[in-house]
Amino acid sequence: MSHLTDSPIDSDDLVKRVMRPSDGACVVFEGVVRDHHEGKMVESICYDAYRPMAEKEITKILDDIITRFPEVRVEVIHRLGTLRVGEASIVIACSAPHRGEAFDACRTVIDRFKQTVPIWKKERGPSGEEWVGWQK
Amino acid sequence: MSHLTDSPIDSDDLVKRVMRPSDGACVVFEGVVRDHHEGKMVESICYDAYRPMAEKEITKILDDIITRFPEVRVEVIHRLGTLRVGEASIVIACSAPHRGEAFDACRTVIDRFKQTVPIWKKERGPSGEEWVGWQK
Amino acid sequence: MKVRLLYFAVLRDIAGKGEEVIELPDGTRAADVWNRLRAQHRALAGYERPPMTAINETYVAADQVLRDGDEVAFIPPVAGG
Amino acid sequence: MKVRLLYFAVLRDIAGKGEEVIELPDGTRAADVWNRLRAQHRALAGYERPPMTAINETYVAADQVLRDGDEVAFIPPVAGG
Repeated sequence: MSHLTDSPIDSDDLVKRVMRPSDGACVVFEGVVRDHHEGKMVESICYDAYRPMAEKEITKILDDIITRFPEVRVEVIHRLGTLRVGEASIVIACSAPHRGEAFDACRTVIDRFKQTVPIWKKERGPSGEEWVGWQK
Repeated sequence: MSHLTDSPIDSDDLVKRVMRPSDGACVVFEGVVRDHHEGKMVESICYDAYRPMAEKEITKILDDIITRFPEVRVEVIHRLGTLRVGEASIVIACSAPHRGEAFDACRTVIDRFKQTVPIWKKERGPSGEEWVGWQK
Repeated sequence: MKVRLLYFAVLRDIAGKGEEVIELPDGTRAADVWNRLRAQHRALAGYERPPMTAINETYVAADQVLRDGDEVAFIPPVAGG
Repeated sequence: MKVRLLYFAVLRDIAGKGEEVIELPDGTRAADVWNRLRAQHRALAGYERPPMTAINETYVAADQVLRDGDEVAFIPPVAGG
């Protein structure tokens, strides 16, 4: 299944896909477009990706999670295209028999995601638009 | 608003209630009835509470969270009555501008909840029923 | 004096009721009420140390002296979440 | 040899296109392609160090030697999530 989508993310569906009868905990992380970044107002964000490579890098992260947290089940979806303030860009769901590993796994996924997955964002606001992270 | 309910919990609604336009992250914890506990099969769990005191203890936890994580907004709902495997007994939603404090706050809420809030559960399964935590 | 005693969870099952009003001599402490329950219910006889105790919906120490009209609840190990 | 060069995000804006096929001498390294881009686009002139580099959808070191048919992408700082 693809980890990238051009449509709004259904986080309930993601939760349903990870939960097994043996799971007592589910931790969900939602990354959401917020109205400011480094002091500037943000109205929308356009996400771009190197799609096939992003899929591969996400799969690597999830494979590592399963190795490190064998009791966890995890799913992640990242949305691409233009998103407005309040819309979710990423949803990660981690279920496990106990909550500790669900929290740890979920946080590990988002931390690693932000380091290696080839996805970029262009912020748009009253002061123009800018690719985040690119030092001019 | 009450933090206790006798009906299924709508976690989407909880997320909507905590999210502000300035929030870039939302962490949701769902505690779910699982099919086993300490080696025994579980079919359902009946939750009982000292309702007015539970409300007070939950409010104390949430007040402490706001003091400790001033940027976080948090909501929590615990369900009472009989729940089957796979149903959520508690949902906690924490939003914040950045993810670190949303994760930390969410975990702190559930850890403290399990220590002080006067709620009890009776597990029911093929081998009978038992109040969890009561050493006979 | 009179206090209202609430029973929850395993204690409700053991007492066979959810609450009762009991008459107590002045100066009675929460732990004294617990010992009275142990004397009444064989299932509690072995529990010398009272569980967490709440008076008027607030946790208190077991040696807290009760006052007329107090609402007393012994809190079995909590298991919410 | 020929390689396919992909442009993403800020690099797509700067290059004005999403991809192109370029002809390169044997032995060309990824970093050489980056220097070629710096020579072509004033906006990149100041960036001596290449960004993270991917060949055939896998991160590689900048001194990796390219082979005919490779798909090369320079990866500006990622900002997903």
